[in-house]
Amino acid sequence: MLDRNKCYHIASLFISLAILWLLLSGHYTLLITSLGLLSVLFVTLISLRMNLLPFDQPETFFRFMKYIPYGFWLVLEILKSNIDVCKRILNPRLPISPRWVTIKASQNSEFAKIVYANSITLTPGTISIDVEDENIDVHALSDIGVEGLEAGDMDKKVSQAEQAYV
Amino acid sequence: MEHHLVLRVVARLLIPLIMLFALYVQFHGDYGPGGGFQAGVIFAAAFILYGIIYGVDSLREVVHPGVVRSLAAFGVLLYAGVGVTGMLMGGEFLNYSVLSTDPVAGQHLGILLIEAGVGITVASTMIILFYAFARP
Amino acid sequence: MFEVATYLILFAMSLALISAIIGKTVYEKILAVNIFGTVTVLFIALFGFLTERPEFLDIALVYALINFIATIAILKFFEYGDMGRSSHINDEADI
Amino acid sequence: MTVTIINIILLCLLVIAATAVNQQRNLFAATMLTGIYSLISASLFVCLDAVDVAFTEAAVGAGIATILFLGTLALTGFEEKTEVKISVPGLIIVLITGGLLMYGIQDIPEFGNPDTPVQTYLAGKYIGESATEIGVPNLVTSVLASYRGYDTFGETTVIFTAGIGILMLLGRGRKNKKGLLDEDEV
Amino acid sequence: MSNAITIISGVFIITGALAIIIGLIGVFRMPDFYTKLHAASVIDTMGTMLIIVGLMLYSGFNLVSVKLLLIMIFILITTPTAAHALAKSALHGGLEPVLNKNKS
Repeated sequence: MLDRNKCYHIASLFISLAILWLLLSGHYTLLITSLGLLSVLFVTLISLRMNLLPFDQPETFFRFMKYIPYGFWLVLEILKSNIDVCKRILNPRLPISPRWVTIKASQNSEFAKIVYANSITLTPGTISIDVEDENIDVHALSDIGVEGLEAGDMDKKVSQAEQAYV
Repeated sequence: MEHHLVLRVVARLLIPLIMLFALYVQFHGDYGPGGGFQAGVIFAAAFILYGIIYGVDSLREVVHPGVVRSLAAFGVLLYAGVGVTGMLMGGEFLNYSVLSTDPVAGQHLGILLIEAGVGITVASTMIILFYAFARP
Repeated sequence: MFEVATYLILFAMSLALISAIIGKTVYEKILAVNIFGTVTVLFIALFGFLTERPEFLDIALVYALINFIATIAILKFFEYGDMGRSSHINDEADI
Repeated sequence: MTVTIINIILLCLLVIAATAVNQQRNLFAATMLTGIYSLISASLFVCLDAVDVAFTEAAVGAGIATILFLGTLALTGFEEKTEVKISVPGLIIVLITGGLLMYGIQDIPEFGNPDTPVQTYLAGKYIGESATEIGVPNLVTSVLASYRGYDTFGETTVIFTAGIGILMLLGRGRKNKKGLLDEDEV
Repeated sequence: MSNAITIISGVFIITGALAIIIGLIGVFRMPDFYTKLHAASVIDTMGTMLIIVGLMLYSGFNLVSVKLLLIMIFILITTPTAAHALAKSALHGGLEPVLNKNKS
């Protein structure tokens, strides 16, 4: 009834929630910790009932972990484009040239595609507007943002993170 | 919202977190800000997010409206029940000191139970309101 | 230092309020509310440190999680005219 | 000092937001400005050290209240229909009431004054004995749940009653598009 | 040592607050809704990250800074999602973007 993949998903959710509880709580008495265990169990059950776990995805334990190195790279990228956008805002001539492009997303899983789309939005200067099968419509503030996206660095990094094996 | 792929995936991530956070608020009302009322509202917010993104019909499949109504009544009953238990054990209505041999432990137990009652009632009432307002 | 930052953030809050009031389309107003939410989260976090009571952070956490729901509700409502529409009724292609 | 200035600025923002809500003809925009109003008032409660109230405002004002307003708009309409006219007797009554309230403010004790009846009558007992009697670190919880348990019981019942009222008004007997009764006819 | 950390965190926090104000100036200056979204994302990323990292440096390594980190992660997850949904909904609602108005 429960195959290996489902067990992985459920256990992954349970452990992540338990870690979150321990980080939030700060009171490690017997009563509070056991109530926490009950809460985590309850939330896991409701999540199962709501069908929130992506069972169709052949994913593994802690799929977030794979994206942590990518996260650090993304932060640098965000800072760079932030400085660019801030300069444009503060320039009295307001040198913007809004553009509309469609770019390819080479990721396989839904989750990785969402990570890519949200990274695009998170980087100031580009906003993903529509995510369809393999294309992401992007509104860009300037040509620099478009060039950065079309070079495909971010796409490659997300794909690498997706394929990484932890 | 069904064709919002991004929203669906992010909601899938956030809903368990919001529910867990609500329960954290529920049980840590003794130590910091929070308590049954706030926890109930946050817990209901998770369900409402689910209802908004996946549709009310899907939410009905998760929690039947009848169950929610019974739970709303159950919360008040739990609160009153704690009070009446205190009466049966020789104290006044809602005096928790008699619930246990040690008055302080009794108070703690009583507060925990009535906060749970408040939380259940508030969460269920908010979900009832959502069912009533969101037309199928 | 916290004082200066708090005053700057209060100034930002007033700017966000003005942009919410003068915003022409509904979307601009929603954007302003979103900005206001983020700024409020930061204000509460900063204020906790200003008065040296960081337990205020729970409130900031609630806002960081809950503010999103209101935005989504407004958008759904604006697109469909109600909040409860589900995939059984309209046959949108599910991606 | 800093906190006082912050309080004053937040109160000014609150007044501006409230006036803007009042001026909006589009009820959608008014709903959004109400969201901002609740965000400001939560910040204000944080500044006044009323952390539990701020928490409630954060949870209710930001999420649920907006959704309930929207639900109401779905049942009524997006535009305010009645024309706003200034009625002279109403204005006079408002001015008199406001003047009386301002007169009454003179008798209110200073903010944070420890000698007021509220502070000297029961608060001292609660603050002094809560730690030994109840053993809960958060004083608000011990007052709310134990010393004033009756009040909270009443509040819970009020919320329950409100839910029942909404159900009786809106929840029953609505038919969906296919003409079938909803599942919640149980 | 701790003094240096206080100064560094102060620089972070004040830069973050300035970034928020720059973002809001951008919101006022940008010509249409979609370009305003770009300015708003400066607030959500740079402002949030700098202020929270500054506060984390100030508070040191304890549960408080874990909570700050959680706040940052939640903001960084929810705000781009909200911005994306907002842009998509505006596009479907028929709000046309202004393209290539003044070439740089």
